[in-house]
Amino acid sequence: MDVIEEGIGRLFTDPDPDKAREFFRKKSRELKNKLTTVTDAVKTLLNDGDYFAIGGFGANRIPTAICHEILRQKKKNLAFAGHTSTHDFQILAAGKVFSKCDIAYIIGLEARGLSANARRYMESGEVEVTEWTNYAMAARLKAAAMGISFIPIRNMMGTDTFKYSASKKIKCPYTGDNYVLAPALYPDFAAIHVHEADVYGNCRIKGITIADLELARASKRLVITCERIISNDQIRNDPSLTVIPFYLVDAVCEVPYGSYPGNMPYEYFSDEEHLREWLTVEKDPEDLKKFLDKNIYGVKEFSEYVELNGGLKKMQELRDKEFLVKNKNAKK
Amino acid sequence: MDVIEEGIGRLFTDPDPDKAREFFRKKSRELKNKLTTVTDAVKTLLNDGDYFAIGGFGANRIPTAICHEILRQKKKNLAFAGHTSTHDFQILAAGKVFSKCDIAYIIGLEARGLSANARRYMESGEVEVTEWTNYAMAARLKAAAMGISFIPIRNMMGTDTFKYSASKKIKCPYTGDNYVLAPALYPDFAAIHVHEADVYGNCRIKGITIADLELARASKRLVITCERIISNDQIRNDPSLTVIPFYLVDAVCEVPYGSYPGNMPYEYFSDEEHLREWLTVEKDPEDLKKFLDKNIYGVKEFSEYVELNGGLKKMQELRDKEFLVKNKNAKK
Amino acid sequence: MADFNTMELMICTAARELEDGATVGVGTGAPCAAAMLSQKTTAPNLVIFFEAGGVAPMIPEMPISVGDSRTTWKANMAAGMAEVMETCCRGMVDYTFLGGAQIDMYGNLNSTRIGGDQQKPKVRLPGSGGANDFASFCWRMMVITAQDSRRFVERCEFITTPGYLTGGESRQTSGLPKGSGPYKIITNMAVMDFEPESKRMRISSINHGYSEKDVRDNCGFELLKAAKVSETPPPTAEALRLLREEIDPYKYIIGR
Amino acid sequence: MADFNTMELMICTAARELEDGATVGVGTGAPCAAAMLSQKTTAPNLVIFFEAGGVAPMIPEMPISVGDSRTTWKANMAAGMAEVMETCCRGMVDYTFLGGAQIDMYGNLNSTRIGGDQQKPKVRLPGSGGANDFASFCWRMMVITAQDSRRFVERCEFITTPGYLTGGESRQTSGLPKGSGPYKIITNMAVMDFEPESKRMRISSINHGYSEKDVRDNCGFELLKAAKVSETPPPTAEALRLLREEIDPYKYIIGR
Repeated sequence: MDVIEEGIGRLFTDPDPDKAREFFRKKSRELKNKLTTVTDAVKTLLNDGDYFAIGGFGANRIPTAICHEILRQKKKNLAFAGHTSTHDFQILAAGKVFSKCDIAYIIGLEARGLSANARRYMESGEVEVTEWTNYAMAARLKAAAMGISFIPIRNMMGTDTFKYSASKKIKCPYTGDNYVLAPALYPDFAAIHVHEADVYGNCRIKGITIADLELARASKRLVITCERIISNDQIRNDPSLTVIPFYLVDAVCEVPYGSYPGNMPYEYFSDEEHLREWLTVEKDPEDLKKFLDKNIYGVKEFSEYVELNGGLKKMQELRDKEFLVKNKNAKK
Repeated sequence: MDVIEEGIGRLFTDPDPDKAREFFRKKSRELKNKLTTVTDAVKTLLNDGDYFAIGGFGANRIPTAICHEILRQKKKNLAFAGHTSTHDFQILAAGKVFSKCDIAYIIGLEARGLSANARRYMESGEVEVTEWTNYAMAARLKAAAMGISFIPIRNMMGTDTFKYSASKKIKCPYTGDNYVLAPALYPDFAAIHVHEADVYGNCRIKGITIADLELARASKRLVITCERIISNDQIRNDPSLTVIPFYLVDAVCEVPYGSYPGNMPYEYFSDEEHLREWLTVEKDPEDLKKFLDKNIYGVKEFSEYVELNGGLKKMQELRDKEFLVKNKNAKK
Repeated sequence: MADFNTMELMICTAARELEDGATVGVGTGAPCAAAMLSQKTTAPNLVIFFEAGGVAPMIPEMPISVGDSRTTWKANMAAGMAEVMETCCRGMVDYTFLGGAQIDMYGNLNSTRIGGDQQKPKVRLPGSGGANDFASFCWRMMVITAQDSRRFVERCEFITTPGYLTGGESRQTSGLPKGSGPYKIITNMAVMDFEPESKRMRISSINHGYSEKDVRDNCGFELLKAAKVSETPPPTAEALRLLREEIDPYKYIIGR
Repeated sequence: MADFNTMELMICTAARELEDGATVGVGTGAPCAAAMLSQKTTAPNLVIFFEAGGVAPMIPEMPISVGDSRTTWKANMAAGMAEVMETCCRGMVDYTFLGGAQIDMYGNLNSTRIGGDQQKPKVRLPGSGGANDFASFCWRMMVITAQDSRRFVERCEFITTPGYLTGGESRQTSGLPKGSGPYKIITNMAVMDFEPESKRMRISSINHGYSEKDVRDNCGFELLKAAKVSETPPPTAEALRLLREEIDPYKYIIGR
């Protein structure tokens, strides 16, 4: 297979499916209770130097508790999938937990503006980067989920995004046209927040799934945080709703409001005030330090963080906002 | 991209995504009422010589009414995707509507035995064939659904299935390992039976989806038959349940019991007596002719076929069977 | 001149480019506002796709994120990123609206970095996100951006997202889907399109109150000019009302 | 000798090969019956995958099709074909059980055609279905088939499904996933496995009531022999009861 052109970026993970198969061969397939705490899940499943990814879309359906815990446990030299990452990236950059990064979208919080601290970190030279696009990263996870080493895609061609990626360009033997090959990405660790899971790890998600179904399948170790635990009977009563099956999952943690301050579709909207506070304190490293000490390093677990920022009263407001209770344009 | 080895089978469709894109560019994306009859859908959307595919899994969630109508309209020289096909294949072979066939699984009805007539047809030399596997066919549809010309797969290697396929073998530029490339399959026409659809074509399916989600996306023209029409409001109230979106769909037909004599999960079980009758009459071409005249050629529309074979009373029995009303081993 | 700001002007101009029954992939901000306005005016059957998975929603208010709940409010489907991008790649999505820190004469965009080098940039920007994807797969790419010679540059420091690459046939021969490419560039001063052979940017219409000289003075490369350059119609009062009252009442976008 | 038929014997023998907590991809018929029996005896946590999409159901009675409702009865997930096959391809599925019209000394299977040629076969068979897929992707492939020299042939007329291909390292060098391949061949007379170097089939244990000569007389190629050949344990009374009363009360499979 002749390579016409290839990116100069580094590939941070091995795309070889036979090596992944050796791992998956030994992974438990048992239907067993995997309920644990966020602290223990991060302690036992994420190692310094691992390649990891975070589910959701930046500030939507993200496993915030896991991100905070990664900071508290001072994990280091991680490689991160900067894919549809916004607030999660902001948290992780604040802890400087990663030193390598695949980039599709980083440092921004979409319409909210840019994270000053994440930007400083990415301009410091401390993080080695390889460029991709959102779909290229989704395709890389998809290749891994399919158990193959690459997937052909039709983007990135002709751009510097390709040049600084670790992809290769070849000609299709059927049509003679050029394709970029997205190499499979098998993260060592991933965390995904879902609406409902049983203790075995069977998961349900409402609303968009982003790249999480691919991510769950591609990852060697997977932690699920969920708004609510449901019974395995409920799962079995409607197996069509299971989007992540139990055998992919290593740990299940019940974390109500677990996407806060992000949006959880059909549950609560994002806390825009608190996210603005993040963006504001980041302008001054000292302010950020105090903020992190208060909100992350100084708390034991995620529920304290929720309490610190308004607790159940705030959560009710965010639920009202999610359901557009006060929006006159929304047809109910 | 060096081809190490390639199959000698013929590729019945063009895998070029740019040609498919030209078609899809002109396809309507409008949210408009697409309700029509099975007769009109087959008349206007399926042309002699087309490549077509049937959703479901042989005798499970199949659009039986469409298969019958294809016979009644005496379509000819079609090319067929013999993928997870059993009772649908049996019907279509009885009408000799296709003269080319991609084969993954044909002529059998799984544990029920083989179709004598379909076997005769496939041994007659009248049908040109290319070999594949179930997953290879699913991968071909997946490639088309992704808008690319091929997907790498790790099966078929070293076998005659590969030799008589139209796939090519190459080396992965990342790992140096061999892969078979499954060429994209863009059917001209497909029919899929679902539980619920709105008049625009937004569809819901309960239970397994087999390769239908890929098929719906890969196909140029798509007819949906459904057990029940539901309102667009219902669709919009839970968009997570939409698995086939409206813009893929050209026609929607409400056909209650539309998978009969096949199984429709959560609705009715297969009619094993009637399927046995099919297998029995096929042993003698004269018996088969009479049977087809009575059940297909002699009826105007699908509901007559259901009436001929027991009508609502039979349907109720099959519903009872589906829900294991009389099975003592099934935990309710 | 009527009473509207630069952002309002650009959004109203962009909204007119979408025809009824078309499909469009949009990002947050001006692109989404333009699509919403188009739906409420000339293109009620416009089908909107969000890269995170929202398909054909009834957007009740400006989304803050392309993945937030507003993008699936009363949607026809809530899917995933691959679903949306692959629908684009199959050729089912007609338009996309993008932005960027830099744009060159072939419509290439930079949203990755300015200054420094790859491993230590002077100014790091977010990167492609879904921009390279949408621009590669959708038939017609449009850009909404302010006319400014620091944005309209001779050469992007980093090509994040493909326009016509180096012009001529280069986009197609690179392997990007045939027939796709930049279509319109919408600024506060003008609307630009692309000369069919060279694929270089050219002035197509100039906004009321601006001259050709204004446009050229605020562009860092030589612009070609269409055979006929018209005046871009100004926003209608109704479009402005919809934009201000229904689409962006909190001025997330039009207050910038 | 206890009172059981050939099919019952093979199913009971096969069921013992699956360990608790393992995953298995099964087809209809004997493979499914074996997996169900295994679940009710030695491997209650056996996870069963059906190629059409059913994952880890509580199978209430013999499915007639690998895609019928029985395959998702109280299942943990109802997915699709790609989901199941890709789970196998990722290395998450330990075993598969298959059948075939012909099998050779390397465990290659024919279920495509016998006689004639490709475009006009004398006897057309169904083709691969998911057999080639499961045999390529799952770690250990097992076959349940009657011992008969018309089935155990020197050379399959058509290799539908890969075993060890031409033996030795040929399976791995072909590109099939490393470390996967045929594991046990279960017949009414014996259990065969494969010699580690040559990858040729060899007698591993002989069923009660049969001799090595019986096995060889009913095999069309030369069988190797393991260093120690044991006697295959006969079905237990409890296994037979479960098979007859709970798994296949209508004798769809065991009545053949």
